[in-house]
Amino acid sequence: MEEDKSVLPLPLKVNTSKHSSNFKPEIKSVADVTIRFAGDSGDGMQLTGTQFSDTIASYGNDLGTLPNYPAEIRAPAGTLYGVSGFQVHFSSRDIYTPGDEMDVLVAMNPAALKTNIKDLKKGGILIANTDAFDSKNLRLAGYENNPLEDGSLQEFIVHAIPITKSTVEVIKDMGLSIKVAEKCKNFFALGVVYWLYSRSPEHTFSWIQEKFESKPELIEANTRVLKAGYYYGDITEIFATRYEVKPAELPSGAYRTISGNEAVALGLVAAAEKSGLQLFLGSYPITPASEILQYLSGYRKYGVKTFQAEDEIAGITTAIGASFAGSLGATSTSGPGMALKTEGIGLAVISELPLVIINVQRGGPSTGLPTKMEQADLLQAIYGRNGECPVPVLAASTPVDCFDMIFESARIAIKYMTPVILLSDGYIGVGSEPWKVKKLSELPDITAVFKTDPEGFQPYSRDEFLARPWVKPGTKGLEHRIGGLEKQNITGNISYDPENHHIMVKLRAKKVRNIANDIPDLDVTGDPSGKLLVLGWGSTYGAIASAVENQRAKGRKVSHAHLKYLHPMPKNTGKVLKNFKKILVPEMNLGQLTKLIAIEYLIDSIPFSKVKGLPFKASEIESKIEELLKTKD
Amino acid sequence: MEEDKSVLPLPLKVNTSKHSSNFKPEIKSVADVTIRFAGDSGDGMQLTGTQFSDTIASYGNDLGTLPNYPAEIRAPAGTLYGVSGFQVHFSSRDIYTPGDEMDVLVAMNPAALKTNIKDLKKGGILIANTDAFDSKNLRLAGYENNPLEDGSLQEFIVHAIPITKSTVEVIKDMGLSIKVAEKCKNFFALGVVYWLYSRSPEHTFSWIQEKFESKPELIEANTRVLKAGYYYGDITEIFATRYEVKPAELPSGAYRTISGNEAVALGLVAAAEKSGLQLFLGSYPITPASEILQYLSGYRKYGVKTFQAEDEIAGITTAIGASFAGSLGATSTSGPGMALKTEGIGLAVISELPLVIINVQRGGPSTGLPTKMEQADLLQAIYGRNGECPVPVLAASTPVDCFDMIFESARIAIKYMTPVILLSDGYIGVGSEPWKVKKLSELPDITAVFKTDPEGFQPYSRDEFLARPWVKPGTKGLEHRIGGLEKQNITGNISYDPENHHIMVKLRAKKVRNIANDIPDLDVTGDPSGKLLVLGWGSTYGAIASAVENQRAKGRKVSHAHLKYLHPMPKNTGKVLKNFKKILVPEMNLGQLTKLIAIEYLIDSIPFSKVKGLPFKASEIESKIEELLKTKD
Amino acid sequence: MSEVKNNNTLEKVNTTEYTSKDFASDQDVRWCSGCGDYSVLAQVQRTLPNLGIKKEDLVFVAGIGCSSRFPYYMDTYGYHTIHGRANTIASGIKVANPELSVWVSTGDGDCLSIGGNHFLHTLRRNIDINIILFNNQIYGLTKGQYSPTSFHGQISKSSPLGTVEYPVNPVSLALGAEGTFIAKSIDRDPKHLMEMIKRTYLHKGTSFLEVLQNCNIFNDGAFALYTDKETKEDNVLYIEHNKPLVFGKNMSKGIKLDGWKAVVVDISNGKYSVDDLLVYDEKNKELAFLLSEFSENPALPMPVGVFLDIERATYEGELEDQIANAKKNADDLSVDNLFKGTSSWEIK
Amino acid sequence: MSEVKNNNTLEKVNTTEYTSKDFASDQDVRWCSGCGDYSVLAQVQRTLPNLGIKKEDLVFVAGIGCSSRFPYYMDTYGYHTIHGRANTIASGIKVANPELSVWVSTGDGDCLSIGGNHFLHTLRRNIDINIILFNNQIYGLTKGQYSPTSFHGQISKSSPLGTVEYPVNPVSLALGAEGTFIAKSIDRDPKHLMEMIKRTYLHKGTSFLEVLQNCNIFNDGAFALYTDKETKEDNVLYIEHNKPLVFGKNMSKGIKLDGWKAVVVDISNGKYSVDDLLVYDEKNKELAFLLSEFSENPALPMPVGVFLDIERATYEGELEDQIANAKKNADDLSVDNLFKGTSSWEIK
Ligand SMILES: Cc1ncc(C[n+]2csc(CCOP(=O)(O)OP(=O)(O)O)c2C)c(N)n1
Ligand SMILES: Cc1ncc(C[n+]2csc(CCOP(=O)(O)OP(=O)(O)O)c2C)c(N)n1
Ligand code: SF4
Ligand code: SF4
Ligand SMILES: [Mg+2]
Ligand SMILES: [Mg+2]
Repeated sequence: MEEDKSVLPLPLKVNTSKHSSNFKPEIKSVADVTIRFAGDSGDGMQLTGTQFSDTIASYGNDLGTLPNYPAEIRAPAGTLYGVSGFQVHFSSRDIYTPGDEMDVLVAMNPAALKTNIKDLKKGGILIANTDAFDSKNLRLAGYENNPLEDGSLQEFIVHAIPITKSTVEVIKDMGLSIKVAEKCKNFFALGVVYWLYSRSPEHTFSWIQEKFESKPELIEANTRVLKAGYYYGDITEIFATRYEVKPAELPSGAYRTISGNEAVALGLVAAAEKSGLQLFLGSYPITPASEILQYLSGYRKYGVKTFQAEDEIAGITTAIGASFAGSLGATSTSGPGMALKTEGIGLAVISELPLVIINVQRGGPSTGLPTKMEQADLLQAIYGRNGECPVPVLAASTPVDCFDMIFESARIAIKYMTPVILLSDGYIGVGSEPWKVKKLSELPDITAVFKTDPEGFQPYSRDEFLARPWVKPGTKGLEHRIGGLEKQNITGNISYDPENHHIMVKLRAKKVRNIANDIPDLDVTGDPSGKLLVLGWGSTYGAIASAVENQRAKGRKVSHAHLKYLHPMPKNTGKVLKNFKKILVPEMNLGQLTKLIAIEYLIDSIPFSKVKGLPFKASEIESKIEELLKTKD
Repeated sequence: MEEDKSVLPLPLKVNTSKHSSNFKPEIKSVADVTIRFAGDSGDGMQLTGTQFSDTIASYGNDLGTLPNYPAEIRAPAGTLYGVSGFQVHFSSRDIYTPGDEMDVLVAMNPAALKTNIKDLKKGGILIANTDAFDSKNLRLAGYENNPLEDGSLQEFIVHAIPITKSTVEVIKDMGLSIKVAEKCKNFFALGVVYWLYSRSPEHTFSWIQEKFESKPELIEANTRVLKAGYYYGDITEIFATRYEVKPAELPSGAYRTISGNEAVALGLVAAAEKSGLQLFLGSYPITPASEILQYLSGYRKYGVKTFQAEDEIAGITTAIGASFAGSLGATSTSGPGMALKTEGIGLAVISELPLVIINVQRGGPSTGLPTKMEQADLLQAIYGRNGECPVPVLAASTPVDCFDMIFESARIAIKYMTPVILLSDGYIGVGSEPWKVKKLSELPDITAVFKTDPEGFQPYSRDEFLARPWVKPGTKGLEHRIGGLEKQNITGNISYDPENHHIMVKLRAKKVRNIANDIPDLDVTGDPSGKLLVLGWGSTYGAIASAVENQRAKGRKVSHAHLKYLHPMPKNTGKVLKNFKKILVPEMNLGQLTKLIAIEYLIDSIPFSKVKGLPFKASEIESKIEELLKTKD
Repeated sequence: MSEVKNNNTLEKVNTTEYTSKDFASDQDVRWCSGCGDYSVLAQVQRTLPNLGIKKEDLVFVAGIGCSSRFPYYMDTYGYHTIHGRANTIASGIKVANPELSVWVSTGDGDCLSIGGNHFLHTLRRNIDINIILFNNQIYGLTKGQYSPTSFHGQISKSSPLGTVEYPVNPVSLALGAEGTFIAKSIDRDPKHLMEMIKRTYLHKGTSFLEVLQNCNIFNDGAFALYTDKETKEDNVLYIEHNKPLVFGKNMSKGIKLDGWKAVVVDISNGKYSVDDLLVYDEKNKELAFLLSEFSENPALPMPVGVFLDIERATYEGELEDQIANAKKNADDLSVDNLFKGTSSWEIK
Repeated sequence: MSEVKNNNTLEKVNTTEYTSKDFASDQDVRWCSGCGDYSVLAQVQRTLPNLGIKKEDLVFVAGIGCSSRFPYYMDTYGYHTIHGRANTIASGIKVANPELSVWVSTGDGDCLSIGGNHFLHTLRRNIDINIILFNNQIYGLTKGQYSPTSFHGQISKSSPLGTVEYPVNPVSLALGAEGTFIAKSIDRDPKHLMEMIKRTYLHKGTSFLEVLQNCNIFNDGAFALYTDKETKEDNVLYIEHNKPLVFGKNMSKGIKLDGWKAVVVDISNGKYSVDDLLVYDEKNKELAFLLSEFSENPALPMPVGVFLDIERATYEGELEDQIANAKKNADDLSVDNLFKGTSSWEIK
């Protein structure tokens, strides 16, 4: 514990002498822990969760996170719908999900307890802020009696701590207002948990220093409170056990945590760097995609241009304009915004310009559940436009995968002169995991060729990939006109010729279909054939991977394949699928991938739908696997 | 011929004495004739064709028409892309199409000849306006030599007539400018054709009287020219044969010709009348759907409200507002406009309000081929929205069917409190056919129930059809709020509850699926089982029906089924399909219905695509049928 | 005309029948505590009982945004629609049923960014709806990106180095878009706000009321100059019809025209008097434009009040007239004859 | 500033190098004969050789409509996009590459109906593009429905009994939307039109030029009052910076301010002289608004010319500056470090 002092330049009121008391809780090593911080929207739970996961990550654990918050900015204090949660799963093994059931729940008030206790394991630890369990809050949460006192929580290990009081106490000499003082209470809770899991608060101390740079009193207050929480375990001796989660065995290198949205932003920068193009993002804010715009708007020094448009239509069409001008045009949005971009995508298709479209899916239909995750925009991405309007569709499966798949989307867009849709969702967009940081030099080059030679130039001539030439306006002698009316093959002139239209419709379709020759095969985890394949796409990856790993560990014959390319699909997909008797498709929609499988391969697969704004639990998929392996057919 | 005089109050310069000359061409009875009028965009070909078909229809022939014109308002005279055509097929039998090959081509200039001659039957009649075959026009059309003189048209019966000169000649004493005089030349051509097919120009005389009511000099000029054309056959004796097409055997009653767009307008009025609702159309002009807005804007006296919106988004959302207020809201558009309505449709779905959306499909993608037909918006209609967003989709198969299907769309929308999409297309929207006029009293009632009793009212309670109650604002005690966020089952309050979302997603899907219980079975023309079924939807009806009829007449075992309900499909669809070994699906897209068949029934059907902006010819489908019946498998 | 009740077909109720509580729905209000939206809600609920509209004839329509949650909190008919489309949906409702009293609550993003086009077309059509714009110069619900009314250079989540765009001035825009009633108020001035809400209602035709609204989470203090005790009197100019433009502590300052330029003069030191000041005329569009452009000049105070209130026929009124006339002038109203058209024929 | 070439980075070419023919593409022009669009095309092609822009640096962007076919006829870069979005696509092009000279040709439907929102946001952002609005007060391409500039009561395909909506005034709207350059001309006055095209180009920032354009097929004669020999002199007012507002046959009339009201006075009979007249000032926004509102008053002539030409930083200019400064002030431009972020850790 001594090292703590070195990072603490501030005087502390906490009596650190207790530090060397006789109390020595048992330290137990565990492989895998899931903790959820839950409280009011105003309680800073998202921040607390982020700090905890960053710290955990820096210890070399693998981890997965799941933020979960209401659509209101600040719902009224104490209400059930105002509860905000942040779940962190960390492990000494490779993990894929933010955890099914919790080992620890931190409940900052009764509403948080009420809405979250059902996910706490039997025998799990509940840390509750007793100060918040007053009659008003109990009533708002719909408790008749105080659950901390009425014996209803017997199956859990309950640590009732006066978190608010302790917080105020430790800084009462500082003269801060009660309101400001109480706002620090999440750091107390965080301190307790750091202690419990044998993690130093150092990372958070530095964060506090940086964050409140201009407000020294807040640095001091938050630091004191964090430290007080940290020592609470020592001082009060209420915890009989401390835990330790050994680092995971990860390949060596630099690591950081990253959310899917940040990964998309970085992946776009990477693609621009590797292709030598200027990046232009046209976008309109929308939850849960806004962060992509926000991250990129902070990258001016890398030459990134962001254009916060007046709406999603302007978002995509400014990006199309930028692509026409020779930039890498991109646009980011979510469900309702995707709907508005429909017409613009059609223009990009017929103009055959590169464009990257990111849809961070959320709950629908309509405004739906803005802050919740869903995978229900898959068929829209593939078929949701007027006319025969083919667009390659890719999907990211984890936060880290967002980096690779957006890079891949840009590669395809540029090489094939086509818009590409990347599907992410609120789960992986906002959730984060450790990333073994990529270096630019490790990434493949993307070749963007601009035509400069007027000799024989035709705007709609095609290369071996059926891509038409890209010309930067400003290039002498290559002046030409394109547009949204059907165009004559090769010349690009307007054409109403019936035969030409048929040719062009087929050409555009073929160009996209051919991309199947340029993408990796579909991999199978587990045996390449057998009774049951679990087929997924997108953010169900973690839950499926965990479930299949667990089931295989139990000796069950089940395999996993995950589609990252939805349109076109990898060439071996049909073959892979036909090697299994049954195909289970867990999706956060009503079975959209099963429909694509029917269309492409006439294969009957078994939809497993969960449309609840929450990700699958591995255990849910495991039960389904067990059920299917049991039934005869 | 004597009766002509009675309708002609105007002095005529045409020497009518020739009238009783000795020349008596043979009158030949034929069952079936196809004529195409083709000329410059400015030559009035659409008008000529409409006049001819109206006249033909009033004689009791069945008929089909196909207008075909460029996207420019008036392309420059003489150019190939400026050619405008209007094809009329009429018969003494029931017919389904505007005809495959032509018996007669009227070519007003070389460009019209060049672009249309390929569809003229061997031995067919070509009437050409020699005056337009000057060197400039020949060059514009890409003719090295004058085809009327170089012997290249030997396989046809060529009637080269100085139409322009004859026109100008007959009215030269009227003092009209040459430009105005020449503009009458289409009536000369029309007169010739009337004579050739033994049809009195009377109908057109009345039309001229009405149209030019305020311009007597134009009444006189056009009437004279029409008459001159009519007598040309008598006078010049260039036609050895006149033809007669006996009336078709149609059920008795009042008939008129009607285009699909007008039928949609009338069907909406009918639905409003039968449901007792006010009709509100929110729409933005777009080819080929604008006429629906235009017709309805002329129906003020029937209480119809039309709102020409600033864009398609305002078009649909004003209509949603009107539905919320208790009107029958409707919106009409085509491809690119449909793209823009995507988000609004989602709102209507989650708000569960009745709404009728008409998509008169045109060639895509993007702006595509605005004046050409296509069926490529089917998958968009069903899947093209964010989230799980189910909408019933219906399709009209003929101009007349537009009336019935829009009525049916309104019925479903009101009964199930849901938006409904009706797919029409440029072919049936603009094309026309005779309609046995419906009377309001013949139509079924549509029951629109407004909730008025506050007792136990819940905005999202459901009746036996899973429809929620419709409440007219202004009703005391039923004040309530709805919106685009997910809502709690029954109460309609905002809900982020995971279980509730899953329930609502499934409820909305089930409500639409259940409509299958409320629609007619899929009919089969021909044997109910066998080797080959031709399955169609929408405007391919005519071509498929003709083809199957012809093939069956030749003894081939082939049947036809036509889907008018695409989502959900009739309950017996799977059974019908499974009774056939092969299913051929002709579509004006790349096989969208075949995809739906795969999804719904895992049945492999054979796509037969034509994406040329032109309808199938019956003969094309016949060849395909023959090919399939020949192959062993 | 604007002093007359805007919809004669609305049955009047005894105004004592309702209290502000009658307009509060059973839903918890879910705004951040301290949010300016609360004040607008309270003033609307306080004003409505005095307007004589029956609860069931009221419809509140909104798009998406914090401010767009408004309809849920009103115990009237309400529709929380999609982002940017409140004005079109309200237009559809009003045109379908002109007897309803239709209100729109909208944000600077909802109304002026994604919904800007509908805003301008609603204004020129003069559909008799009442639009209340909650202008907090930020996107609240999506957590703090800049909006079209954010000042040039404003730092926000999506402009970490400051915006590079010039804001729209809602009053100027409404003037340019043929608005017939344009007013402005502040969340922190409940009395003025109530008065403006009333005037908004009384005008027949589209009424547009901009309310400066503090978002204390993402843009706190944006309007401090106009709401802080120390500064507000010198920085807010209350405009009233036919009254000279005076303002400042002790009403010691006024606005005078100097050729085309408006200047602030001191009327306390004898050099100028109230008689030298510009007298406001809410029927004068050019004058309204002059005042709306005060925001371009930091030396001038910010005007609030009714900028413009002029008469023009409403869209829905003319449409109803057109229908009534068409019916009256028609010699045939049979739908069967409509179906038959003008050139049918009989087959026996 | 506006007299200076607007893009210093554009390499000047010898203006004698080009003739108007150099700007004509090989495509047949597909407008109806007699259409006013021909004149605009001709004047643009005639003006360009004098502006010193290299052909390859020119981009013409359009939405959908008759007028939106314009780019096909220019032998420059061109993009015929989708209905209503010309201004956003042009914005994207210009922001991506400020070195290009970007032009938009658009119709009253394209720009003001479906595209109204983009129009207003482009203006306030002041992106340096040149917008030419072909205002024929009708939807040409879709064959004759009314447009947002159609006069109240106009009979058209979609308003057989006359429209019930009040038109938008493009100049007023542009003023309300913070436009920095606003001008108006007529298809039938080639000289004036050429001058306006030149001014449109010279202004740095969004330039908006409204051209009254006759659609002889669907709205023939809409502007006859301003183009017919007998009437035009008494009905068109040519406005020029720093010049008194005179017009009429023999320049015998003028515009005088009567308080807030503009009135027509006769300067030929000795009662008034040129010295009594209002002198135009194209830097004065309020004055511009006063003139744009002349259209509300049939007693006043229709002004054409440059209504407003003021300076304001452009969006793309500020963005470039922001990028340059960010680069300059950065102590680390390594993308690898960006990837690493601020809290990475090493695993050995
Ligand atoms: C089509 C669409 N685009 C974007 C969003 C995301 N969104 C919701 S509210 C909002 C802006 C909110 O700002 P404002 O209208 O000013 O309201 P405030 O929250 O500030 O009251 C945005 C961008 C959405 N819901 N739908
Ligand atoms: C999304 C969409 N909606 C509607 C149309 C149909 N449309 C094409 S041009 C046009 C209006 C043309 O009017 P305007 O812009 O005034 O141009 P003009 O033809 O008069 O020059 C319309 C409604 C379209 N192409 N796309
Ligand atoms: S985020 Fe701002 S505008 Fe939204 S509720 Fe909170 S304080 Fe109000
Ligand atoms: S329709 Fe009108 S605007 Fe269009 S090309 Fe013809 S004359 Fe010109
Ligand atoms: Mg706001
Ligand atoms: Mg126009």
